[in-house]
Amino acid sequence: MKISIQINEGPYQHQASDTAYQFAKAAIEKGHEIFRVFFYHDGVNNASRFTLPPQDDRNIVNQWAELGIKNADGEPELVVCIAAALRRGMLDESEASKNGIDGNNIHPAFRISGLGQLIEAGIQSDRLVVFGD
Amino acid sequence: MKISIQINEGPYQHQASDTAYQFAKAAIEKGHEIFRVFFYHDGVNNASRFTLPPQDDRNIVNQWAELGIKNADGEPELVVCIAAALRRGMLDESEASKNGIDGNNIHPAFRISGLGQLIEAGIQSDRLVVFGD
Amino acid sequence: MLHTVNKSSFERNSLKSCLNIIDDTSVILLIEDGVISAAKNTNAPMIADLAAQGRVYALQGDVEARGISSKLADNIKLVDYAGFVDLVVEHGTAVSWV
Amino acid sequence: MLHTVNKSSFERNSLKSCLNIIDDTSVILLIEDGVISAAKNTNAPMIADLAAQGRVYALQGDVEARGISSKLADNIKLVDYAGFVDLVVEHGTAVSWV
Amino acid sequence: MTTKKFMYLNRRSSFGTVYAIESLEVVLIAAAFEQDVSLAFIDDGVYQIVEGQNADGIGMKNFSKTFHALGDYEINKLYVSAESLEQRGLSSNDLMPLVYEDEDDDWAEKPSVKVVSNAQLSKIMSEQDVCLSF
Amino acid sequence: MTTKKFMYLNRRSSFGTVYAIESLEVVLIAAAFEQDVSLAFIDDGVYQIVEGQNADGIGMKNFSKTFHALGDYEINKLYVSAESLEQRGLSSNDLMPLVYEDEDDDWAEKPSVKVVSNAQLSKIMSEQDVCLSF
Repeated sequence: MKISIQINEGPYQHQASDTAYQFAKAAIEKGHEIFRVFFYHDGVNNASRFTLPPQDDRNIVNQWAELGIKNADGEPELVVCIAAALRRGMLDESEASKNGIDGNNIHPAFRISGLGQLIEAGIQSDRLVVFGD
Repeated sequence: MKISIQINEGPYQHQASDTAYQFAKAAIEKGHEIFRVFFYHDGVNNASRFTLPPQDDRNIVNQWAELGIKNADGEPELVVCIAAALRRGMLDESEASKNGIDGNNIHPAFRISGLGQLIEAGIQSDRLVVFGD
Repeated sequence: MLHTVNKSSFERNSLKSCLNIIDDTSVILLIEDGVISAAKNTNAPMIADLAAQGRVYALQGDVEARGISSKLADNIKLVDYAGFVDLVVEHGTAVSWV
Repeated sequence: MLHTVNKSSFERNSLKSCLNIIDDTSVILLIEDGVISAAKNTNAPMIADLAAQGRVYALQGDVEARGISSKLADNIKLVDYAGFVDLVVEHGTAVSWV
Repeated sequence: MTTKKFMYLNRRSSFGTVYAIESLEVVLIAAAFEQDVSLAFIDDGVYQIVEGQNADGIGMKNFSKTFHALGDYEINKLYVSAESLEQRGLSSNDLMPLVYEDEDDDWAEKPSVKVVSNAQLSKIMSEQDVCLSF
Repeated sequence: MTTKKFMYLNRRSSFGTVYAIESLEVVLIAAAFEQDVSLAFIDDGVYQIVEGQNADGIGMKNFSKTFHALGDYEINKLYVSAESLEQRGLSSNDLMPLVYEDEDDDWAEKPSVKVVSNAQLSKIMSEQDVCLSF
């Protein structure tokens, strides 16, 4: 089955991203396709390549990156909502340079895009599961 | 009076930072001293200089920065918990270079420090008020 | 003491928990979604006695933002942010039921 | 449908809201702090009937993390993450009471 | 394009968290996809469409007027839980008068908001293909 | 240095949010400041010190054992709401056997956890100078 996921919360503060990751991993192991993971609200903070958790703790961003969720064209399907991201200081190279910010922090396994990608995930997938606070 | 503030949540997702800001502003206007604002948990995300809210919305990071809360030595007293910050990808120049990350995102009106600064704020201040989810 | 409650008593248990612990001299300030508990509704009895004693405050900006200015329960005292600061100064230790 | 509830019924109203709306054929999966409602406690009656019908699941990892494995209420079915995926596949539209 | 039934589940008030405004942003985008869209307001979510919200005093953006735009995008199924309203001492008179023009009825102006029982909401929810929770 | 009475108010369980572990991190740091430290466990906060937590299945770090270190830092006032325990079908036997060595009593090992009524908690709370909520 094609399954998509919406994540409303950032890493560490709430269990939402952890649960969603375990769910996604289990779905892939069972042979399902994760069509898209859409990071919305504080969920956009899961895409930060700056995170440095303690050595003895999980690295939530890397866990997501290592799942390697991509589409047929090889594009990442870990999608970060652009409006929510800009509001919270999550920038890719293009948004940073467009806005004159001298840095960017989106992990390359994620991509920034619009809210339409969430609706599209709902249309294209057999199931959409929301994780939040 | 000397008043300190602890903020447990990031900008935009919860009202905590907005309320804390309005409270701090009112306290200063009434002649009180804001001894320190300690940003803990997701509160560390209030310190991102990358945030780009929509034109018609408030810029929470800049609002805090403009309050200009500093100590007698001119150091910022908007203090970001280092452990919580690293976990969530909030880095200053020093932490970034120490950890081999090619960028940093802490606004210069804030500084990173340890949890002892929260305890110290509790000791040194007449009041400590917590804002959270 | 000053107890602040920032969530609706319909959504969370924080007001109830605060009321379980609050002593006879402390006051409550409802802020953010906590002001929903200041409206005339089925949860209003929770704070009616305290309010009658003049010990329940609500943040005016939050009340107006939620469109409940005309529906406040009896004896709720409205304060602005400056009034919030005064409550913190006057009532000693502040306890946040976040 | 599959309804997921991720918060304790002592802290929030989400389980109660879910129970107000759930239809006769849907099932509930308790996850994260939602599993607290799967323990034998004063809130257990809320889901006792549904559980007796075999319609209440709880995520095993979350149950173990909260130290309540030996205190589960009757008729709660434990699933792992693979079981969570199966529930999503089998029960159609998923509704999260976040 | 496939047409699916999307429900947007709103259970929180307007300003305490960002969910209300960011939910509305999704709904506005959703309009472009020509799907069947319903909004459900349950629990404190009913406060999102209460008339007379004024955010001046808290320094936040008042987005509640944006709900009036939904009718223009043919989003006209806003279901409000009667039980949630009642618990909160509210009635349909306290809600914003949101309307749409019905193209099947000579563009007559009709109310978008329907106050329904939890039992009715249950039935409406069970007909959905996708439920987005905020 | 001034000595003040600090209370750490814990109302959430261990893993659903980060508050529990990050609260414990503050408490450990606080030990170095030689203040009077109390911890209150109310509502679902009581689950933080329940015996037998096992986080292997959720991929998170199990920090509950760290509570055993508190005694070594002379943090030995852990107040647990009796009403909160009872509502949750728990008793003091379900809690971790946290202890400290009492230097005023020939280093005798004593329990750090005290189950108290809400009325007693109210009194303890009213004696505090600072209350940090998590």
